[in-house]
Amino acid sequence: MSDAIDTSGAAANGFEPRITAFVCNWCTYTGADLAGTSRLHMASNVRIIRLPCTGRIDPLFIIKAFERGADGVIVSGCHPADCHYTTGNYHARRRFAVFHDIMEFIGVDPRRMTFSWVSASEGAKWRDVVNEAVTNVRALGPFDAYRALAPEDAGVATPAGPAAEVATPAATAKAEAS
Amino acid sequence: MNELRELARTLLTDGTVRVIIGWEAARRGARPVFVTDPADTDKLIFDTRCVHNLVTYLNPRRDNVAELGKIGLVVKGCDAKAVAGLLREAQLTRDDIVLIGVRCGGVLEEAELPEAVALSSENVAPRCYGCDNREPKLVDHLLGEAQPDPPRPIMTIDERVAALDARPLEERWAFWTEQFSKCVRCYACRQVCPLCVCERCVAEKSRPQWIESSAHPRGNMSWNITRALHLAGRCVDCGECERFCPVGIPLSLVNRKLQQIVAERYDYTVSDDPENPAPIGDYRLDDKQEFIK
Amino acid sequence: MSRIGVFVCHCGENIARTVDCAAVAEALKDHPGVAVAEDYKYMCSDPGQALVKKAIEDNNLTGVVIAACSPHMHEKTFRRACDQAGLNKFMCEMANVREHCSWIHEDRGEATDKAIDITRTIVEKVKHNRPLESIHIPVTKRALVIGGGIAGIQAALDIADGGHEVVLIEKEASIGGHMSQLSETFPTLDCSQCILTPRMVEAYQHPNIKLHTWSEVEKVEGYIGNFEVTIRKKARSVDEDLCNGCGDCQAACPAKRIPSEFEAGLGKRTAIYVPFPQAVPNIPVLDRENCTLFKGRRKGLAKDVCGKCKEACLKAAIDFDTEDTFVTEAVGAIVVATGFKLYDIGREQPEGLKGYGEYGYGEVPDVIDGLQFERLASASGPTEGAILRPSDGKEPKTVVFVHCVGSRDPEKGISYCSKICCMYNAKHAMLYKHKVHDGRAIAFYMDIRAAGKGYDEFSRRAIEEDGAEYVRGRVSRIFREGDKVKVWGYDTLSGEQVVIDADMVVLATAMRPQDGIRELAQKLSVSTDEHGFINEAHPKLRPVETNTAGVFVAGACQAPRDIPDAVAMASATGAKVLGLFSADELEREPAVAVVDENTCIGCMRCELVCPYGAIEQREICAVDGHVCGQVAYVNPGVCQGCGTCQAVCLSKSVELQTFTDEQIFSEINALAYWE
Amino acid sequence: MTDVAYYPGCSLHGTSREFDESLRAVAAELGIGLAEIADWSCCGASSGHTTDHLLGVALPARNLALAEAQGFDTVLAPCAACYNRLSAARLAIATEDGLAERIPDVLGRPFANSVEVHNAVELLRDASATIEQKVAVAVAPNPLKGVKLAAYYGCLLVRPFEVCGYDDPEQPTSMDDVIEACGADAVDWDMKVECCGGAFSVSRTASVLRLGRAIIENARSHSAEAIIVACPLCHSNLDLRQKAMARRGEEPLPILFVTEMVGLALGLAPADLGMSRHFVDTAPFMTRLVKQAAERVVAEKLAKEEAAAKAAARAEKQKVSA
Repeated sequence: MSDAIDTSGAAANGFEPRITAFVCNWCTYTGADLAGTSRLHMASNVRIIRLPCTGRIDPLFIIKAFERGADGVIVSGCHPADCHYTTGNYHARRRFAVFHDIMEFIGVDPRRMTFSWVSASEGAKWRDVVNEAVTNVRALGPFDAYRALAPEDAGVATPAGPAAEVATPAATAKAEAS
Repeated sequence: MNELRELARTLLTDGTVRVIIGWEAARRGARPVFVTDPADTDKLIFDTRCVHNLVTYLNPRRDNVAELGKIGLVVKGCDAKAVAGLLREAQLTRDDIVLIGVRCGGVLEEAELPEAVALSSENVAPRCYGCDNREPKLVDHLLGEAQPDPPRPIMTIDERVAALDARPLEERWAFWTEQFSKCVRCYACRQVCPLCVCERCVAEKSRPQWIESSAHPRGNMSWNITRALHLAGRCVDCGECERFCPVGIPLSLVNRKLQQIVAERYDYTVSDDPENPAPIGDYRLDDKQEFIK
Repeated sequence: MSRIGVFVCHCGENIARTVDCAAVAEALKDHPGVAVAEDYKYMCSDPGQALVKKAIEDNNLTGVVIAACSPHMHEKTFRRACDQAGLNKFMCEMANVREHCSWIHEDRGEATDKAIDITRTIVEKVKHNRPLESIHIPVTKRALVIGGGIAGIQAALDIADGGHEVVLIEKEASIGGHMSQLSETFPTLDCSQCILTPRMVEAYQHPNIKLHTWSEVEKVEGYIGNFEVTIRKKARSVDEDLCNGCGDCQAACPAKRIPSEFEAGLGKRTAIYVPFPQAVPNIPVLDRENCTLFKGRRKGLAKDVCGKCKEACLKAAIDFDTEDTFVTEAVGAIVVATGFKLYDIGREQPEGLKGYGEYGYGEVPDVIDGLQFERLASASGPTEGAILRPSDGKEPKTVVFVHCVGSRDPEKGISYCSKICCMYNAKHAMLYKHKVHDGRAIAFYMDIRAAGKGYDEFSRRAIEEDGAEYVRGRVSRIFREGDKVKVWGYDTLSGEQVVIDADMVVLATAMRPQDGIRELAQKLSVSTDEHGFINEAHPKLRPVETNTAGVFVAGACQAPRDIPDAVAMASATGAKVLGLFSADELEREPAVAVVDENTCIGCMRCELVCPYGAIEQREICAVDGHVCGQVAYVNPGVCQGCGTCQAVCLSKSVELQTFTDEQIFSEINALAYWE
Repeated sequence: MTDVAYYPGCSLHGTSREFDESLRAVAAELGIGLAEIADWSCCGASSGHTTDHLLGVALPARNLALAEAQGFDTVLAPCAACYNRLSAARLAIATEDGLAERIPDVLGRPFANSVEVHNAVELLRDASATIEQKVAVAVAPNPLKGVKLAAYYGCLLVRPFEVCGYDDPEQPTSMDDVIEACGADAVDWDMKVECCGGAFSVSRTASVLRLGRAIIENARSHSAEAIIVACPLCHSNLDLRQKAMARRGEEPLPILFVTEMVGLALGLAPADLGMSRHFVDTAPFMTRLVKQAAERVVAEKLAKEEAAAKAAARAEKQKVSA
C-alpha cells in the first residue's frame, strides 16, 4: 500500500488515528531507520517508543497507551531466532499471545493492536506494517470506547484539548516532586 | 472426619507441627480454624461447605501465621495446586509444612449453611465440575474415602465463557466495562488469592503509577486486566477471588478464559506438581504466533 | 525541576526540508522543564557541539535532548560532548526526527507536528534519566583454550606470545587433533605432521602455556574477565613428572590388539599407549577399559592379573590407583576450539540422523572414510604409506571416491556443506594416483566446490594431470560381491546408470561437531545451532565471538572449516582476547537491571527468563543480621540489558537502568499531548 | 485394532489369491477384522496415473470415499501398487491447490480425505508384538525358528518417501521386524529395494529376468532360504520367472508372501495359506522346515533330560560325600 491511499482515506473521514509503537532497539527501530534512509514514505500517525527488546515490553505499556488516548498500538521486534538477546522475543511472544487473547475476550478489537516482527533489513515491511495499522485503525474510528472510561475530571479523554495541556505537565511535575 | 481429627491430634502431640489450619463448623457455615491444642482437634471438619482455600495463610508475607511455628495444612485438590504454585515460585520450602490432603467431591457455591448438604446441579460450585485433581497428590497424608464426581451445574463455566465469546466485541466490552465499573478496589480478590503474594502489589507502586488507584472505570479496567494477566498460567481456579468480591464481578470467567488460552496455546494445565514449569517464563521455538504479522 | 536543553538539528536540508526546525524549537521552549531550545544547521559539527556545550555551561542544564538523526548514528557523539561539558553523558538522549520523520513524510505540517511530538516525548523521558556511571569490571589476564587441535594450538600461541598466560586443555592424551592424522594437506601437498609438529612442541615448551592433556572441562562459573573453570584431569595412571617417555611400558604391555583411535581403527595399539610417535606430551596414558589388569579388577579378582608395564618402568612412574583429579583455573577469557568428528554413517545413528546402510560402511571392510584413507596414505600410517585395502592388504586397482556422504542431504539430517570434502577428495585421488600409477580413481560428485586460494587449480590438477575420473552424480548402493565392491551410481551428465566393480571405496563423510559439544555449550552458556555447531555472535560482523561475552570460538566447532580457516579464526580469537586483556578493567554501559530488595519476594520468575543466567537468588538479612528473606540478584557483569526480567516481574521490583519504567511511563504520557 | 476397510485390488482376486487367502487367515488369527470395501473399483495402477493426473487421483479417491462413507478410518491395501496409488492420491488431494475442493464433484460423492492407508507389512509390523506372543504359545513347533529369510520390499512399498513414509526408503526394516517376530532370522542383504521389473514382466521379459536374477542371487549369496515379499508383482516376477533365471543346477528359492510366513509361524497349514499356488514348489521347502523343527524339539528335549540327569547325579554325589 502507498501513503497516497492513506491521505485519501484521511480525506474521506476527518479522523486521523494516533498510534503508539513499542519497538525493540536492534531490529525494528533499526528497520525503521532503514525505511528512513531509503526514503520510504508512510503515514505520519505513528509515534515510536524505543526499548531494548520486545522482552522489555509490559502489557501495562499498551494499557497505558490506550488510557492516554492512543487509538491503536504497534508492538514490533526481532523475528524469532534473531533476537539480539537470543530469547527475549520468545518470552514476549507468549506474554503478548495471552494479552492479545484476553483483550479480545474483554472486547477490545484486536485490529487496534498490531504485533509484528520487523528485522533491521525490513524497512519496506515496517512501512507496510505502519500503513496497514493506520488504515485499520482509521477504519475502526477513534477508540472512544476506552476514553469513555476516563473519570470526568481528567483531560486526556477528548483529543487533547487545552485541558490536557495543563493536566499533564502538572502530573509530570508531581511525579518529579514526589 | 475422625481420621482427620486423629491425624491432627497425633501431629500436634508428637510435635510434628505446631498448628493445624483447617475448617471448623460455625453458625454460618464452615470457617477456617487454627488448632494449636491437641484437645481442640475435634473442632476440625471437612464437608461440602469447606470452600476456603487455606493456602492463602501460607503467604510468607503473613508472618503472624509463620510465628505460630510449623504448619499442618488441610488441602483440597485445588488448594494443593496453590501450594505447588508457591513451591514453584520459591515462596515455600516443602519440608516446612505438612500437607493433609482430603479427597474432595466438590464444594457448595453458597456455602454459608448451618449444615452440610449433598451437592446437586443447583448448589454445586460450577468450578468443581470436571475437576482434575480431586485427590491431591502433593500431600503427606491423604484422607477420606473416594468421592463421586461433582454434579454438572446448570451452566458450566466453560459454557458461560463460550456464551460470552459468542457475543460480538461491543457487547463483550459493554459487559466487562459494566462489571469492572462496579469494582471498589477493596483488593479482596488479591488479599484472598493464595498466589498474590507480592510484598508490594504493582497496583500500589507509585513511581510510576501504572494503575490509577482511585475506583473509576479506567483504573478498574487496568487493575482487573493486570490482576488477570498476573495469574495467567498460575491461577488454580479455587474461586476465592470471585467468592470474596463484594460487588460480584464474575472473575472466574476471566480466570477460566486464561486457563483455556494457556491450555490451547501451550497445552498447559495447572497441576499440583511443583516440578511442572509454568507457561509464562517458559517458551517453545514453535509457539503459535498467528496473531503476529 | 529539570533544566533541559533542546537542540534541533537541520541536518543541512535533510530535516529542514520537511520539518520546520525553528517551529520545533519554538514549540519546546515553553514546555515544562525546558530551559533552552535552539535549532542549528549541523548539530554534529564542531560549532554545533560547541553550541550544546556552551548551553550546558550557561544554563547549567540537567539534561540534553538532540532532535536530529537516529541515536544509532550520533548518540555517542553528543554524549561525549555532554561529558566534556561536565554533564553526565547518560542525561543526553536523541529524538529521531530524521530517519523516523523528515525522511519518511512529505507534508511539512504533518512532519513538523510529529517532530514536535517526538522531541517532547524524549524530553519527558530525559526528565527521568538518572546520572549513571559506566560499570568497571576487573579482568583476569589469563585465557583458557579448550581443544588442542591446530585451532587451539594457534590461539594459545598467539595469546601466549602476546604476553599472557594460557591454559590449554585437550581431552586426548596428546595435542595435535585431526591435523596430526592427515597425510598431506591441500592445496600444497605438504606433509601435515611436518608443519604441525613444530607448533605442538612450541606450544608445549612455551613459558606462558600451561597444558592439561587427558583433561576435560567440568564446570564453568563467573563471567567475562572473571571466569573460574574447574578442569577434570582424567586418571592417567602415569606420573607426568616422573615419566621420561622411554616407551618400555608400551613394549611390555600384553594387550596389543586394541584398535587405535589415531589410526582410525586401521592400526592396533597397546592398553598403555602414546597415541602416536610425535605425541606431545610424549607421556603414555593407561586405557583402563582395555587394560587386562583393570578388566580383572572389574571382574572382582582378588589379585591383579597383570602389571607388566609397572615392572617395565624404571622410573616407577606408573600407579594403577590414581583417580580423576580436579584443578580450578581463574581466567578472563575462554576460546572454544573443540573441532569436529566425522559423521559415522553406519546403521545406528544418534539424534535425528539417518545412516547410509545402503553404503555398507562398517560392514564391507573395503568401504572406508576419509580419515582412514589419510592413515593409509600417511608415511607414518599402518601401511607406511602404501595404499593397501583393509580386507586383504592387496593394492586396490580401482578406487571410488564418493563426495557429500551425509553433507547436503537433509533426508539424512544434515543440510549443510562440509566444505573440505571436495578438496580432500581431489587430494586423495592425487595421492592414490601418485602411488598406484595404473590405478583408476573415480569420484562421484554433486558439484565441485573449490573456492579458495589455489583450490580450483588443485582440483583441476587432480582431473587434468593425474587423470582422476569425475562422475557427476550420486551413488545409490554399495555392496560386496566376491572380492569386489559393487558401486551403483548414476551419471547425471550422460544420463547413464554407472556400475563399477571397485576394489575400495572412500566415503567423504560429513563433518559434525565433537560429541559432548552441547553439554560444553551449556556449561559456557553459549548457544548451538540445530546441528550442534557453536553459534557465533553475528554471522558476518562478529564471527569469532559468541553470545556470551568473553567466550570466543575458533575452528571446526563453529562450522566445517579447513586448516587455513581454522588457523585464521584462531588468530582472530587471539586478537580478541589480547584486546580484552589490554585494559585492567572492562568498561560497560550501565544499561543493566537492578533489583529493589525492599519489594522483591524472590519468586525468581526473572531467573527463568534471563537469557544470560545473570540472575541468582540471594538471602538478605535484617539489621540484626538474621536472614529475613530471599531476593533476586542481577550480576551487572553478566547482564546485557534486555529488560525481559522487568517485564515478567509481577511486583515491578527490578528496574532496567536507561529504560526505567518511569522513563517509558512519561514517554507514553507525553504522547497524550497529540492533537 | 478392530475393523479395517480391506481393499484387495485386482491382483488379490486374481493372480495373487494366495496373498488374499493368507492375509484373511492371519488377520483372523490376530483378531483383526477385515471388511472388504463394498463396490470397490480398480485403483488405476499403473496405467491410470500415467495417462492423466486427475484420473490417477480420482480412481483411488473413489475407493477411499467409499471406505469413508462406510465409516472406516483405515484402509488396508496389501498390493504394493494399490497401496502406493491410494497413498499418492491422499497426498495429492491434501497438498495440491484446489484438488480437495474439486474431487467430490469429480466423484459425485462427498470426500473428506480422512481415511489412512496401510499396507500389509505396516499392519503386521504394528501387530508384531501379538505375533511374537502367539508364536511363543503355539502348540506346533515353529517351523520358521532360525530359518534365514530375506525381506524384499521392491519399489512401491517404501517409495517415494513422502507418499509412504512409514519406513526408510533405502534401508527399510519393517518387514525384517515381522520376520524376527516370527522367530526367523532376517538376513542382511543388498537388494531389499531394487526393482524386479514390475509390470514389464510380459513386455520386456529379458530385463525382468536380468533384474530378478540379480535379486535372487544376492539373496542366496547371503544364505537366505527364502525371499519374503509383500507385492503381487514382485511375487509373480520372482516366482514365475525363476525357472528361467536359475543358473544350472541351482535349487529354486521359494518366494513367500509376508502373510504366508506369519501364517506358518502361527501354525497354520500351508494349504490354508494358498502356498500350493506358487510356481516354485514350496512343498520340499516346507517338509525340510517341518523336519528341522521336529528334530529341534527332540534335541531340546534330550538336552533337558541330560541336564536333569546330570543335576540328579551331582546331588547324589554331594549326599554321599556329606
